[in-house]
Amino acid sequence: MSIFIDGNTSLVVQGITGRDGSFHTRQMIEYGTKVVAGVTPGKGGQVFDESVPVFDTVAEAVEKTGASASAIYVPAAFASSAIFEAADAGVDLIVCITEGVPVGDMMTALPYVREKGARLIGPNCPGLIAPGIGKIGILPGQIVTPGPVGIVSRSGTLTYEVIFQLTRHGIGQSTCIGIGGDPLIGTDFVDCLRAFEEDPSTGAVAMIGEIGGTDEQVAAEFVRDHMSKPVVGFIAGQTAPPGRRMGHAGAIISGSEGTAAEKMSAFRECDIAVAERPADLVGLIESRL
Amino acid sequence: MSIFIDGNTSLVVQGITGRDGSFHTRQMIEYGTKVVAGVTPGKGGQVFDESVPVFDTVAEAVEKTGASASAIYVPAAFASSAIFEAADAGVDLIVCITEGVPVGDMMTALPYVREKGARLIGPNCPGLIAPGIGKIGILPGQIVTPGPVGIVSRSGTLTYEVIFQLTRHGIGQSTCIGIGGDPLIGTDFVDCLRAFEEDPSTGAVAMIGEIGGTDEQVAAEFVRDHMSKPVVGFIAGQTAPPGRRMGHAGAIISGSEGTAAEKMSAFRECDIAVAERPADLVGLIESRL
Amino acid sequence: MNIHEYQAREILRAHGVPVPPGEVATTPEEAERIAAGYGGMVVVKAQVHAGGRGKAGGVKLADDAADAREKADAILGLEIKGLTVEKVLVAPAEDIATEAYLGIVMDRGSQSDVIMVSSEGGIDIEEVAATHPEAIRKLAVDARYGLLPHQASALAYALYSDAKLARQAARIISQLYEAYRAAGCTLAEINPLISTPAGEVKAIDAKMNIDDNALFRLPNVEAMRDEAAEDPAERKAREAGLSYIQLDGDVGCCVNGAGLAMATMDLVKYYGGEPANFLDIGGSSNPDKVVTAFEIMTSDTKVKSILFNIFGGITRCDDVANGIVEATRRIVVELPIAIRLTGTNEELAVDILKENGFEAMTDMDEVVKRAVAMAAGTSS
Amino acid sequence: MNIHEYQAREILRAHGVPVPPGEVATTPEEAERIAAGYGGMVVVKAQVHAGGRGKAGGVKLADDAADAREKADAILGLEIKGLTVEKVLVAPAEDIATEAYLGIVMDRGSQSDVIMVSSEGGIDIEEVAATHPEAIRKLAVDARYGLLPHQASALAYALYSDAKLARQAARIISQLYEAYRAAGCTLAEINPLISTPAGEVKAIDAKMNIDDNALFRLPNVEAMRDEAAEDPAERKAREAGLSYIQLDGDVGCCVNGAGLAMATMDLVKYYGGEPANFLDIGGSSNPDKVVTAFEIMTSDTKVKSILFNIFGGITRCDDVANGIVEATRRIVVELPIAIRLTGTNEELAVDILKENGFEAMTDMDEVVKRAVAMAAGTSS
Repeated sequence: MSIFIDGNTSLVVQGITGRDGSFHTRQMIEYGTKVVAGVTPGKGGQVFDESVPVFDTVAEAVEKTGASASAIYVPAAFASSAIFEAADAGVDLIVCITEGVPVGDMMTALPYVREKGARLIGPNCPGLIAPGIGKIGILPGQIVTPGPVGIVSRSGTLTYEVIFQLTRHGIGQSTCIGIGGDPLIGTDFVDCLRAFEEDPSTGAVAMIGEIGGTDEQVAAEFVRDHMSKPVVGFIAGQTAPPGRRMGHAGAIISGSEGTAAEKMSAFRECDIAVAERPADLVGLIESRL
Repeated sequence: MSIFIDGNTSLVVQGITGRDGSFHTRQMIEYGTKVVAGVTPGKGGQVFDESVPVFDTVAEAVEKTGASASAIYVPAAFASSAIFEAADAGVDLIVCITEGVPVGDMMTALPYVREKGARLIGPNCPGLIAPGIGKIGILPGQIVTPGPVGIVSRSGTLTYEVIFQLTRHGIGQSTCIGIGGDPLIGTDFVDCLRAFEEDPSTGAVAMIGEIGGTDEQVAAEFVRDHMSKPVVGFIAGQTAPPGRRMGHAGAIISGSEGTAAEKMSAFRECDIAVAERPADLVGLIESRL
Repeated sequence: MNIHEYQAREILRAHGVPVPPGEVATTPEEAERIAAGYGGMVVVKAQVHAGGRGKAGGVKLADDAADAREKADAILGLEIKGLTVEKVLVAPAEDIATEAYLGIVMDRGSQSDVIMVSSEGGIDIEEVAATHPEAIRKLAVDARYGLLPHQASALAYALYSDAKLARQAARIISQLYEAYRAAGCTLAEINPLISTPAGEVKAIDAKMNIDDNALFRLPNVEAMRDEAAEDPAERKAREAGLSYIQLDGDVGCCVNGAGLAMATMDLVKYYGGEPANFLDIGGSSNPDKVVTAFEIMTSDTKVKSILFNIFGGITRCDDVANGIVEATRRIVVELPIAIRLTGTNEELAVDILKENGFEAMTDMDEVVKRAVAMAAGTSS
Repeated sequence: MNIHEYQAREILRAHGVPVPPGEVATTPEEAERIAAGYGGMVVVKAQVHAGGRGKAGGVKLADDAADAREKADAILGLEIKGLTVEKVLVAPAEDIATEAYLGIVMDRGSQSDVIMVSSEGGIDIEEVAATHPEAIRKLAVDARYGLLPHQASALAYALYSDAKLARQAARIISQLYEAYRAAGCTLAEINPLISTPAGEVKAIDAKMNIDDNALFRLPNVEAMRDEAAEDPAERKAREAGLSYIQLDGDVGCCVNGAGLAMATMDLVKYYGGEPANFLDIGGSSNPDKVVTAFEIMTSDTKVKSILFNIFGGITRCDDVANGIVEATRRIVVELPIAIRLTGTNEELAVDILKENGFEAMTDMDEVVKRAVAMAAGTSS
């Protein structure tokens, strides 16, 4: 089992003929994801890799193929429009990989997605992978293995690092989700934690946060109040200076708000074991399974 | 009994210190309506007629007085803003008397009111009166009398004419509502018919339509499909030329759509007795009570 | 309010829509000069607030400047649906590969602005809607979000499968929507939207209707009002804050309230008469307005009797009666007048009118019958 | 991106906000000339991307032009929070009756832009928020509708009970929101917003932070970037598409991915070292980027060792290894380098590196310990 995707998820790829879109479409297909359609305006009628039909619009793709999810690999200037389009076309799940989306664009895209009843993951995220089932996004398939640990993270390669170390130690994952490093995102820690709590295949959760905002603090309270499963955590950015954007648009300490210390102490107060080093997560998880 | 208002309705008047607002506030109070507050930005702290406190904002008025409904008498340029403000302040019922509101303003005001869960009557309407109970708007109190007839109309003085004739013939009214003559309005015929159908004090309904749009045709189908109470109707504008706006912004035959003939035949097809003259409504109603 | 094609083209151009050049001429000589400037073939188009210009001979192709002069001469002064052509638009003839329809209309049913496109351009969209509605692709815009880029794109691909054309069309659709909103439109059409053999998409014809209620905040659009194209009596009424529409009958109707005014006209017809006009004087009893109402009705030479139908709700009938008396002291009205005042203080009002020699009634049907008889000459 | 006060004032002025005059000087002489032009008292304000200018002596009142020259001389060249003042704003001193705070900030929690007003102006809003939050009135704007007039009005009446002042403030609040949206801001502040004894409301100070991600479509705002105020190494990184922030330590860190880069810095600290920087080279193995990364890190004279931490997910480790080898052929790096590559094709990568004489590891903790030891000189 898994959260947000399963074996029936059928995917339309927005920007399928682009450099990133085409590369990752092949990776997703290779991993077993059902990629049923692609969209590139003006290339409707083409067939990608002799197997995936391409359409001018997502609406047409959904109508013709019944796609239930969308992955977005388009340039930042067009990303919010792609999100609007996917939501409008009626897919249930939208995964926006694109980095660099203006935050002002997301201000209207987020309520639109909500009104249409869709779930957005991202933007500026690696997407999600359910080991052995399928993946949407760019998480590398070769580092995961099926198992009981749910992983939710604001990061990309740091998540890979954690997954990789778990896999090396023989601890598999139920679903790994990167929720994205931007200040405004569609799916937050709490959304993922709630889903993991309800997912019978998940036995424990690793939550990987970073500086900026208060999402981790809110999530900690959720864990305390609503979760029966063990949760362990790590926060990146203990040495980050205030007021500087650390790569991710959302990774910034504003005034005194959003420090790693604050988040780590919120974790501890809510009985979330905190790893000092990414490598420590392995032991913390292992002892709680 | 009555629809939309009752003895507990407490009213805030937006534009209470204006020419129309002050006049009609006095009329409403005289008729027994509980006017608990007024709003004129910049005049907060004053007391209208030594009895009604004036506030700078509707939010403050509602907070301090618990007003449940609002009547709007402000110039057209500020009317949509007044509607937004009333909805934002949490009143249940908003009655916008103002004429001449740009239709583009209503395009966003209508969904806002819906999202806030309020009911808007108007704009460009005379409001409503529940004989013996209270009134919001400008309908003259002296022409109505309590009784079993619900009246719903797109017009102002034509409605008064019909009410006056009914009253003269000893036929009273449960509630009289003018829904407004604009193309985009908050409460339509169907909304009122549904409420009259559910209102135990209403025994029959007179529906007064006019040229333009298809609201009467939709209402006719509603009467056929969902109403047990008798409904009689009149349509103004049988002699109106196509393509001309007949006073009301909404009273215009576009192409071949919205003629009086079309509406009258829709009424007849749905078993709504149609009066040829306003005076005929009296007999039609009388025979159905 | 309607504006002319050349004005709508200006608005579109200001919003970035590719509109070919074109200038307005009021004389054949001017048309010749403009055509000479462009060289080659031109189109000469009547600028008049009426549909069906083409069928009425108001749109003509001219081979050269001299021909343009002749064509303009033929079109200027033409009567189209009762309106005289005072201006023509002279524009270079375009190479046309395809013609499409693009329009936006305020839709009452969906309470939204609806964009319509059809690859059958240059035709009457109402006809297409009636005969083969599947040829029209519609989109209701959610005003909270405005027209979203993917929506414009989907409409564009419904018109053109070629990406180069579709991208241009998507931009034009967004620009038209911006223009529509900015100019307070209730209708904006580009018909036809053409593509050229060179692969360019352009707006050839343009039509806009403006929401009268929005004009107070759009002085630039208000300035486009063509007063010469307006009926003088209707202009006078508008300027006085009255709502007046001239018809063909002989019973002048002066009523307070639009619904009651229409019902009064209908009742004139019901009793065998013909209403001369729609006239709503609103809730005011101001003698100035009553004077203007008299002036407007009496300036229509077809009018044989004047009918006042006033329902005194908030308005006091005695105030209106005094207004009428005062007005008739200021101007001489030769026509027979029948007046009905009902509602607040009606007895007082009837007394005032009778003292001043007017017919004064309290019943709507009675006063209409009386006015119809007066117009027919079957009554003193 | 931060812009200077004088630039934020320009943007506000373009959106109609009443901003008193003011000009920028880079020399005391220029400041004197500007002050002489205004006559009377002026304020001389450091233009620098740092808060707390006032406390640092960066804002001074001058009695006349000569005094302005002296004050500018004192401020120009001042170091405020590590930044040298290169420009001052010279503006006429205003008569102040009241001072208020007006700000808009992108709020992550409510996923909306939040407008804040406080009648306690001219102060640090974070301090007010911490000590007496009831003095701040907040409004979350629903971006679908934008800032509604009644909302601006309610905020304005929270600042001023006088209708004349409140009406001006409501307009300014709406204009600030428009400016905020149009300039892609994540923060915009007017602090203080003053009222004068004559009853005028004006923006005296202005601050704006711009969303870097929005700059691609805002060339006019991008043009306001003050490259002289930027750290040269950070500018070089930005221009190369790298994300780099200089710190005080001695272990240069080069990592792919922002989260992993922060975790690497943290691990350097954990093992007793001090990170010299944050540097995210992203997913690319392009030797050009690796060359630039080396150049940037080695230009920091505090750096004593260089640490590469690369997780090969989609990126192939052998590609990155080749990139490093290629880069070190192009430039000479004198410092000790520790490299860790894990993930896709890591064995291949380790072989490539070792063949070329590099320390090559596969474990994150090990490589960090090694780099810390190298910097401390406790390792060869």
